Amino acid sequence: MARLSYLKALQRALADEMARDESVCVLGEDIGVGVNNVTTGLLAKHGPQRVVDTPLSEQAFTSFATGAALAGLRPVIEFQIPSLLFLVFEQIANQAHKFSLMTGGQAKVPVTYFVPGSGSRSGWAGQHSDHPYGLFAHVGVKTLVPATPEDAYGLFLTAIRDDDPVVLFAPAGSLGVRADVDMDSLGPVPLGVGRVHREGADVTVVAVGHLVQAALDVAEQLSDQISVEVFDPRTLYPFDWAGLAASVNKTGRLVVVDDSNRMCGIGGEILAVAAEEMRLAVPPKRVTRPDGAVLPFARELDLAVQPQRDQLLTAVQEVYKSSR
Amino acid sequence: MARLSYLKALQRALADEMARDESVCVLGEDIGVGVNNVTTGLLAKHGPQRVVDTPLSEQAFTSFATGAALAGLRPVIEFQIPSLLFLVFEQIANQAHKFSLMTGGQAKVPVTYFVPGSGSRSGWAGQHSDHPYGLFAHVGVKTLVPATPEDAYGLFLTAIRDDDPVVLFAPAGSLGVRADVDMDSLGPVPLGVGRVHREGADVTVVAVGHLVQAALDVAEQLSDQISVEVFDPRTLYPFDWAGLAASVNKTGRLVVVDDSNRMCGIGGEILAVAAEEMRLAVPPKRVTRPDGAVLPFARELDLAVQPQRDQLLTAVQEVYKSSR
Amino acid sequence: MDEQLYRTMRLIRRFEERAIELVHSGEIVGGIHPYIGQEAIAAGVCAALRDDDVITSTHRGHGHVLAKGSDPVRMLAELTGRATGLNQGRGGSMHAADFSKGIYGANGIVGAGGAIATGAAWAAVKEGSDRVAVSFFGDGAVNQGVLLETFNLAALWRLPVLFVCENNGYATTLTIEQGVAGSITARAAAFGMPAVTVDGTDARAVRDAAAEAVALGRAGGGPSFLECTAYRFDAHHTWEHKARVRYRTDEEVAAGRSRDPLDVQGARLPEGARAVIDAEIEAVLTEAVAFALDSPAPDPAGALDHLYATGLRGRNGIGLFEGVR
Amino acid sequence: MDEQLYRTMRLIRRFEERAIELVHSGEIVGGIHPYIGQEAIAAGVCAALRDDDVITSTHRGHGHVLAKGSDPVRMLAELTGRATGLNQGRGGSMHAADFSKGIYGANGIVGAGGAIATGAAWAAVKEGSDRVAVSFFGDGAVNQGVLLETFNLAALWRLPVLFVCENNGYATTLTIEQGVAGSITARAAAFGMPAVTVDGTDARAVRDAAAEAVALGRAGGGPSFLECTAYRFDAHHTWEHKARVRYRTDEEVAAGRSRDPLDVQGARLPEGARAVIDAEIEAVLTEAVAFALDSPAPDPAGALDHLYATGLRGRNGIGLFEGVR
Ligand SMILES: Cc1ncc(C[n+]2csc(CCOP(=O)(O)OP(=O)(O)O)c2C)c(N)n1
Ligand SMILES: Cc1ncc(C[n+]2csc(CCOP(=O)(O)OP(=O)(O)O)c2C)c(N)n1
Ligand SMILES: [Mg+2]
Ligand SMILES: [Mg+2]
Repeated sequence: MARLSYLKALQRALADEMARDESVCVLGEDIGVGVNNVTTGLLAKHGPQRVVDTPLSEQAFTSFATGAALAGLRPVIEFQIPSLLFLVFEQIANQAHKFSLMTGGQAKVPVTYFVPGSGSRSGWAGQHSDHPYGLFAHVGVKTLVPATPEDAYGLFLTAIRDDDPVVLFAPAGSLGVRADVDMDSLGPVPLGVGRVHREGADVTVVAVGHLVQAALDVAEQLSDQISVEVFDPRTLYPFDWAGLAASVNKTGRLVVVDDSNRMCGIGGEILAVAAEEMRLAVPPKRVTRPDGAVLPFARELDLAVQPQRDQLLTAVQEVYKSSR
Repeated sequence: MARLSYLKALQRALADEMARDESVCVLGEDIGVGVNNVTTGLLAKHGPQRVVDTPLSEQAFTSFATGAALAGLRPVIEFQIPSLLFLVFEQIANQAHKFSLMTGGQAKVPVTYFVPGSGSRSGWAGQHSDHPYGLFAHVGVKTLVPATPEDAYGLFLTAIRDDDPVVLFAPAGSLGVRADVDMDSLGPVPLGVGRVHREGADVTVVAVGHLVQAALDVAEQLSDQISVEVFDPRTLYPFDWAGLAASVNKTGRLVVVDDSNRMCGIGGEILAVAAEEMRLAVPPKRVTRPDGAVLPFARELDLAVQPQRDQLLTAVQEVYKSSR
Repeated sequence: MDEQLYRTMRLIRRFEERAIELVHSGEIVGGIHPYIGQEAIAAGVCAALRDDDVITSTHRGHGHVLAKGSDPVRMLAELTGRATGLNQGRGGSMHAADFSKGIYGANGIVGAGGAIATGAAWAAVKEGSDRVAVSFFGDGAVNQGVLLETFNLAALWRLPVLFVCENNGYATTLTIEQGVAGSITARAAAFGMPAVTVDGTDARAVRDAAAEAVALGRAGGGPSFLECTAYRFDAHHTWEHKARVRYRTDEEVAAGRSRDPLDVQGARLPEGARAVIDAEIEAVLTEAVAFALDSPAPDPAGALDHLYATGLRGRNGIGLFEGVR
Repeated sequence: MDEQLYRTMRLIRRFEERAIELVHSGEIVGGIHPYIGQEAIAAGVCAALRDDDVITSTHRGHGHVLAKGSDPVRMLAELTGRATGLNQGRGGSMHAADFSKGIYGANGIVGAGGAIATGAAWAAVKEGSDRVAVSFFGDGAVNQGVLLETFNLAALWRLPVLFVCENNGYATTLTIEQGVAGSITARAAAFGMPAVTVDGTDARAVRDAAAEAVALGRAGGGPSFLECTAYRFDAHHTWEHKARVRYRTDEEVAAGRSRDPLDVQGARLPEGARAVIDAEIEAVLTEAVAFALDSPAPDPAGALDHLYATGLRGRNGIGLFEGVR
């Protein structure tokens, strides 16, 4: 067993895939120097033909990667800021995502887009603190949000090996997470398979990304009163509906905690499917960012807009107590 | 009473606002000639300083409008294709939307973005047939989808007069809708106030945009067996949750029909809120586009991907029959 | 070579004319953007290419797809939305693609193909091949950010890509004067790539200029830019055939049409050769139309086939789960 | 004028130095992008502007905001996230704005300010005023599509906007050679606007060039482009103070720092004047720091105040409905 950090896991996954598969290359801003500590050492090892420092032309290099993928490569793109994905939304949702169907299956676009440090990095304010995973799930781009070092490693590997475009969000709040890991057991994690981090009988808490740790804390804190099951979907699209159903049909109670905007977010989707298809004993709840949230700069305000542990705790208690 | 088409209503709203308020101006592609029949006649009337034919530079002219709005104007932008909104997602979601909060209320950005002919226009295939209203609702940009000529007029007026950025989708399937309208009664329609098009006691059907007509047809078809209430939210964000609750708490049964992708769409949000806050007697349902849908070209395929009347009819029947 | 150029142009011209008939008869749904008047550009550029070179095309893409060697029969089946089409009826006019011929697709978004072609050119270089990529686009596209960004990437990394701007004087109804400050070639030149303008109604001139640029690219000399001037004879899109939109005077259209690229090239053929080629092409298109109309429509049950290359299936519109675990 | 230029530069320099101290002491959360070394650009350009002219700025925006006349006291309160800040603590370093001085904000997205400034310039023209707008950006921004598109709009519509590119040789760690094919000024010139390069460490030279461009704009002569060369003395962002990222040699940094724009301008002042100004500035900043640190943090209850100019309130994160009907 070795101590592995989430950030190191990402670094290692990319390094391993580049060593394993010649067709994998990585593009992005300041990746040669490796300012985000994911691409560290890759330039020296693989040279500028496979580790490409790009100008600030996100749209062009995103579709450039599409073209390279159509021609047989497996590009990985690092985006420095989550909102840069807004800038390339056309290139991902309208081009890369649509090639396969529109060409009647002639083409595939195996590109991985990843954001090391999504969500709030305190003090980065309104334009650098979004968590836009729901947007990609909505348009149908495979959307991954690993919460642990093992899953960061495994899902990054899977993303790179996948023949479709995949977006991977590595929440800022997860980068520092460490775990004792059996290095030999690291390997690809399948898409659409969630993970129960803690079993419980009373309430299912679905937590996304860095909020998995918060959910585990809350579960622990409540353990003498309420038996909380913590379900981590790991991939938001495709989503492990069967896995969720197994949990919710057992507990009958559901709370989702999700660090994205409330309206049309993943939290809403989860509640909707539970309402449609699962045996809910009482009304479910979700703890999210507010509708239309923009993160204000000042620390107190920034925190006030993100889902809080005490809100989750209260929601779990309320759902537990409520009855129809 | 006069016969008013939806398209004419949009045209009239824009013409009326431009005549009423000097600060309103309109930008877009081919709007001088008026290829989409909304800006018809405006260039001749107001000249090229207020009716601006733009080069194909959507990103620049969208933020150009932001700058003009910050300086006191009220620009309206016509987008020829729904997916052009993907191209300017950064400019709307990350710039225009965030100015007010980030500046601590110093600034406002009264820009209206509108798409005449959103959704499928049969035969326009994968990149021209999206219905991305859920994306804007998620980020918190005011999102309007009028279903009738009166609402097209009234909501367009409201959008232009609103001090925040507003996106208005005019579904391709609605442009030809006509209604007998008392012209004098035309006026602004408030945001966040839905409309019950048909009262009913058994099942609430929430229909978005052009699907309101489909829902009314289905309601009529089922009228001897099931009393269907047809609720049209008119504005997706802000959403009339109170109005919806009044309907659902009465019927206890809910079906949503929504021409956008299932995952993290407005349909999911509506079901989620109903599950959280309303008195649902039985599990709700939604009829939507599939997850990650890309509209294929061939007519049969294009239709197969859009929500169908018979699917809605079946869903209403199932919800009516089901019990816990 | 002159005959081959003419043959390609004639194929495009008659393909377009037959396609327009099929639009009017309702067999092609959604209409098309006719390429008539610009045939010398596709024909000339593609004459300088090999089968394994890559192109990206536009909303006005039929000419490029045909000139690059796609089967007109399967192409017409695509436009009519048949299962036998190039894209199995999934793409239609605006997304016709043929990867077996290096055709990375028409594209519904103006300016979108440039970066895709440039990425493909990069892949070719990494592979050690001397393949090149060509991106076709209109004069409207030179105002599109992603394309301008792409000029920089291509020049910076000296990639074997040829940017072909078909300047037909209009972006839908917007004139060049209304749309383009400075000049089109200056935009490319600003990034340090050779940029020239040729008469896009003269297929030979286009071919020669393209051949030079392609040779430069194959030799590792980096990207080039070619502006080809021409006049669009027909509507921006066939909806204009019904709608009354006026943005060009009758005189202007007549003048534009008076220099027909097919006549320019046709005049270079030996006596009688033109008629022979015309007859050949006529036969091809008669077959194409018959094949298309005889072909089956795709099965709606497969409406979302190929949505994911991996075969992933999401939920359908009424919520059935398929394939997820 | 020389004294005023120096005063502005000194204010920026000392503001930045104090701000860096506050980053290190944890009073400024999230760090800053220091402007040190580039002061002559903001000072020179803004010296050519009036209060009612508009500017848009960047992630490295403190210099512009101060030079355009914002109160350093409220600016520092903004950086420290106080309710008394320019933006009531909602914006911070990367979004500091002061509409009362025509400052349409720093911006977290590279290249985003250009189109905003150009739209403001258009509004000024429509209003019949002779106000101009200036957009500041870095050398990295000239590869950003939206900015290149904007050059076209500004030139096409002959709008009174001045594009100021601060070429400090790097976009974070990317050198100009790695990032820019062709030249920076050629990009602007391609759209038909005057484009010149000046020494951005010489405030007078910058002011003179800016004044000319501004006069042209006020007179209806359209946009201009000014490339100002300078060297960034400090880190791209203060995280570099802790992280070990090496992309510039010590020699290069030393050489860059050896031409200090404050010394260049300081040398132009009469004997003793520099010390007097320095003392003045010191007092201002002492006050600013004290004011900022004494100011209250914003009330978390108002975290989403101003989310909508209309006062609309959506639901909060636990689902309470506020204000909708
Ligand atoms: C980015 C983008 N903007 C707008 C449109 C709508 N549109 C389709 S074709 C066209 C005009 C294109 O003009 P040009 O590039 O000159 O090509 P041409 O049609 O003349 O061949 C427009 C505005 C689009 N498809 N994509
Ligand atoms: C569109 C965009 N891409 C990337 C970033 C991340 N980023 C912030 S500053 C910066 C470098 C900017 O370089 P330059 O424009 O030269 O300005 P400088 O930092 O040198 O002042 C980068 C890559 C961003 N904020 N916006
Ligand atoms: Mg054109
Ligand atoms: Mg720089």
